[in-house]
Amino acid sequence: MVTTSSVVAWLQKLNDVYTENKSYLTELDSAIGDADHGINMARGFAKVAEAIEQQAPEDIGAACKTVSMTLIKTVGGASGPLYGTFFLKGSMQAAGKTELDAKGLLDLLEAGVDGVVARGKAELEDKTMVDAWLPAIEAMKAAVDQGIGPMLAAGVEAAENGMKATIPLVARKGRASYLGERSKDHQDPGATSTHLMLKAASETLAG
Amino acid sequence: MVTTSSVVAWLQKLNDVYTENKSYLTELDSAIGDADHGINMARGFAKVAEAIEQQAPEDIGAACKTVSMTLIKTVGGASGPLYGTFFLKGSMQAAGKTELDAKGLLDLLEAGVDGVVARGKAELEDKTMVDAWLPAIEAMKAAVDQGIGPMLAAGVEAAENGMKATIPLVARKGRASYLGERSKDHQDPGATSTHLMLKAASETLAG
Amino acid sequence: MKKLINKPEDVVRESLEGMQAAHGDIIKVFYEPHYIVRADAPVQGKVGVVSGGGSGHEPMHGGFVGRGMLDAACPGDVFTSPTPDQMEAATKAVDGGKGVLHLVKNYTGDVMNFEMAAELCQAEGIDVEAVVIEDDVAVKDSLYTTGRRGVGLTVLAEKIIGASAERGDDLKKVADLARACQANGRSMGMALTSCTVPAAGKPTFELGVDEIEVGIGIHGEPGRERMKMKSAKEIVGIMSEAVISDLPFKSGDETIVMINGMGGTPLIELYLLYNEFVKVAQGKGIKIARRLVGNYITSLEMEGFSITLLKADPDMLKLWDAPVHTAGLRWGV
Amino acid sequence: MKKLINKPEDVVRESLEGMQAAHGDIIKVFYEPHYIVRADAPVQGKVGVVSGGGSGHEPMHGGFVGRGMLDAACPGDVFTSPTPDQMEAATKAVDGGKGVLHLVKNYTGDVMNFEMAAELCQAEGIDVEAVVIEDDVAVKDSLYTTGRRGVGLTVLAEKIIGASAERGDDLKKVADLARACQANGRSMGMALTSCTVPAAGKPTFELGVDEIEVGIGIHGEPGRERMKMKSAKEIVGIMSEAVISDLPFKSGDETIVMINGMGGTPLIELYLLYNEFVKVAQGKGIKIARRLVGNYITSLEMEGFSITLLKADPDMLKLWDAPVHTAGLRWGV
Ligand SMILES: Nc1ncnc2c1ncn2[C@@H]1O[C@H](COP(=O)(O)OP(=O)(O)O)[C@@H](O)[C@H]1O
Ligand SMILES: Nc1ncnc2c1ncn2[C@@H]1O[C@H](COP(=O)(O)OP(=O)(O)O)[C@@H](O)[C@H]1O
Ligand SMILES: [Mg+2]
Ligand SMILES: [Mg+2]
Ligand SMILES: [Mg+2]
Ligand SMILES: [Mg+2]
Repeated sequence: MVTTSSVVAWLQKLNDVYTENKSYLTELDSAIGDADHGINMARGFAKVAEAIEQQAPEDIGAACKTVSMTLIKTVGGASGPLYGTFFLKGSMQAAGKTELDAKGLLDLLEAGVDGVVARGKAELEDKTMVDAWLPAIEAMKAAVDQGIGPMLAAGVEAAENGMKATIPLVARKGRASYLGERSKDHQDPGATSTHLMLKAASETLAG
Repeated sequence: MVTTSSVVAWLQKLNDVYTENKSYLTELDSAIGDADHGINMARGFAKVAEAIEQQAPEDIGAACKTVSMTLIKTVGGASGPLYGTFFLKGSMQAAGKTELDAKGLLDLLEAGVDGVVARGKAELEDKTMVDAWLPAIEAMKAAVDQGIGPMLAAGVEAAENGMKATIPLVARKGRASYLGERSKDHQDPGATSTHLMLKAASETLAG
Repeated sequence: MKKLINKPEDVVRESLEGMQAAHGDIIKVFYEPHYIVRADAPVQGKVGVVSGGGSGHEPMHGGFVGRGMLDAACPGDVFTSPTPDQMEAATKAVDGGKGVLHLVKNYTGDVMNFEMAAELCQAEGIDVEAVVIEDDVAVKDSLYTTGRRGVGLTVLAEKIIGASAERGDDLKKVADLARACQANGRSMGMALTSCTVPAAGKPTFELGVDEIEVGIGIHGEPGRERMKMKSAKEIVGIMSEAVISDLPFKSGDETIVMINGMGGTPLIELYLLYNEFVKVAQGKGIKIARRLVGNYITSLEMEGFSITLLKADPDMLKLWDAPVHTAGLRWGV
Repeated sequence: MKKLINKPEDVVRESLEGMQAAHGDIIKVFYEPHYIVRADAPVQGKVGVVSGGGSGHEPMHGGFVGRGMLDAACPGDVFTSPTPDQMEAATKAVDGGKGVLHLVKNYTGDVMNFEMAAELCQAEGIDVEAVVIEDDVAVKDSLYTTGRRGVGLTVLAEKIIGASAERGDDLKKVADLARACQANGRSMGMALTSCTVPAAGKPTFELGVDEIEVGIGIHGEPGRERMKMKSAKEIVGIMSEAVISDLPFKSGDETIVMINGMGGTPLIELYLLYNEFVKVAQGKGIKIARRLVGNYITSLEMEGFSITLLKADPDMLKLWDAPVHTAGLRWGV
């Protein structure tokens, strides 16, 4: 079962993960963007960790709401509203809940991804984080009956494949799209931060 | 005897000399000035050569007058009015003359140097071109009876010594003076261009 | 990295404090969330005009806040879009009861953050309309992509719609004018050198000693083509051809031109470039009715420049000439 | 060397052509010899104000020609003094029968060339007076030397005496005001990077990646001291101490301040530096009555800045506020 405290652990882990990967994500973004994705994510989740430290969330919905508001206010750029919307929709899905089973977690994630797609209007193969999110949701749907651990593991694997599949693509959304053909042969930074987000989830929510 | 045509040869030679030494003089000026003395001198004497090519001067005074006006209009900086004044005063001294003996040449040069001192108000050891000019005039005075060739040779030697003697000096006039102690251990560019001017004279006027 | 700053994370705030200290007669700066409003905001009965974007492009946008131009600007971190809470606060601060226009440069982040802010403001009953500027011809325009980057045209549009709001035009009219600017304006930029985002600490890209990047954005994003260094005449030729042929601008068109420095370009070169552009325009019969030559939308210390061309009708020219009193543009007052 | 130019030897002329094309309503440019006069020159019955110096410091001086400031400017080659024929022609072109003031920055070349020009003009019956600005505290002042370099104070003096001439003051009064500016103004500059004179083709000096040059002039002349990179706060501290203690400026003094970019410094940093200076001034009780923050007297693309402080009496402040209409400074019109 995913509990409020395992969600908190996930969010704290994300702070570590994005701090560690700050340069890596920024480097990816410097190839086809504006060299700030790692800085943005690290700044955002440092603030998330602070917020959650200051005021322990009452339930999973409240936790996600705090993440959403914090990211929206502190990240800026494209990833701020996108991840902000992700957690906002997730928080609505999990409002008042202190426990989630595999299906409940999947619903939260799916609501979040629907929000990302509605906000960013990206389609598969536009070379964005959506290329990691959509296959992950598909894979998790297929594995939901196996329980939280296997479901998340399937999601992580699909996200990683989706992330890698962005490499040869020509970007059609976000800053990278301004480069046209020159955006080829680079891995999308947002798909990479999405993969890291799911990986951290499977390490903290599966137990 | 110095003739109008040997003066013309001197001026043409100066064009070559300052073109060849453009980088050298500019480098000296970059250490304690604004990195343009070679550029200034080369630009000025290129124009002098042009002017003299276009209209052959009638006499030595006229030649010097043309040089003066050309330098004043095209060199700018400190060296423009200084060398401009040098040739202006020289032209007044040699007005209407088509031949000069050693004494006549010395009078021309001395009038010019007086002009430089009046214009720039520099004294000996201020680390300026005056440190090459004044000893040269002294040496030429002492050698004037030996004729043009030996007189100029003595002037060149004294100018060279004066130029080298500027190296340890702290500048008190011109741009270099802004550096205070940091102007030490550098040879003054203007003293160097003065030495070159006399050297070219001894190569063209002595014959 | 050598920069005249204290800590990278304090650059935006400390610079805003300096702006406030320097221009207290024109603007008022608020912090956390950061936004800048004109000193007399809100002006009752006037449409509010709000823009914003990453910092590092100064004087845009904060330097264009004041009478006759912007009512508010929202500065993000360096080269990072500001956030919806900034825009929401700014919008509320300048709402004079006639609605507020958001002028947005077309970057996914800017667009989405302004969208979220507009939703929040509309939920509180403020009439908000957004117009997106996308004028960079270096970016291929197509139905399937995000569209073009918003660059230099933003400056001209801010002046024109700012004057429109100032004379009392309603929200629809102000927004229509913004769309007319978008429809009739095009830009392109180039760089001789990169720039360094303070938080990143090293140049965004590297250029060889004889290389230039043509079609660059205002964030050190790679451009359309890297080429060997060329003369000013050749570079202006390439860029103006791209700009002029895109709309296309035609013989007899009356235009407003901006030759904009990227931050590190000496003014002596900008005038020289303008001189080259005048020759190109004359050759094509394009009339330059008004012009700006200087640093207006910059990329930190980047050396390079951009050309913006706006086909302007008589009303736009009248609005251009209207008084403006901001830190970055001032006339008639 | 990467520069947005054609041939090095054509930079000044082509840039002047661009200025003429951009600001034909304000100025008129003449060539060979080069000089710039305000469009309505000569203004009869008004003292003419003429300045000049090497090019590469734009907007100074050409950008300050116009109503309420300079009547004429004489641009030399890059970083090289202009020549007497330029100043003579400019002086004649702006002589309105009340005499002409030459405002000269204290460089041997500038001083001697202006001296020669003044002699020529006086010989033709024009009343010419020259005032020399020497405000750079980085240079030790002593009876035996040339004195200090003329730097940032020149901009403030041009505004103040330009307004004085515009309101009808006679030559003596205008010259007295120029001397009062000189007596009450001080400056100091620093650089993060060098600059490259087009004709030289390589940087005038080299600075390490963590070195700065404090006390630099406006031509890339070496400064007072090379030091390790420091924070904005520390750098402003060192420079303002040098400037303030020199006059000295005292608690209660009313001042005009200029935080001036050397050409390649982003505006975001200049505002941050101004913010630091405000704190220093507050700490010492020095009042900042007026200020300029931006690029006014530059060294091509050099990164760095200078601080200028002028103790201003009520008349100077009134003259400062008077309308000015030039390419580089404009208000009240
Ligand atoms: N329209 C969009 N839909 C989904 N994801 C997007 C969209 N636009 C950009 N992204 C994602 O955002 C990432 C960039 O985020 P970030 O660098 O933080 O913002 P910015 O591009 O504003 O600097 C991209 O790598 C991409 O994955
Ligand atoms: N007051 C002066 N009297 C005599 N010579 C001077 C004086 N000031 C400068 N000079 C000479 O001028 C030289 C510099 O000339 P140049 O570089 O062409 O002019 P600028 O210093 O204006 O750039 C110095 O090296 C020095 O010899
Ligand atoms: Mg980015
Ligand atoms: Mg020199
Ligand atoms: Mg960004
Ligand atoms: Mg010089």
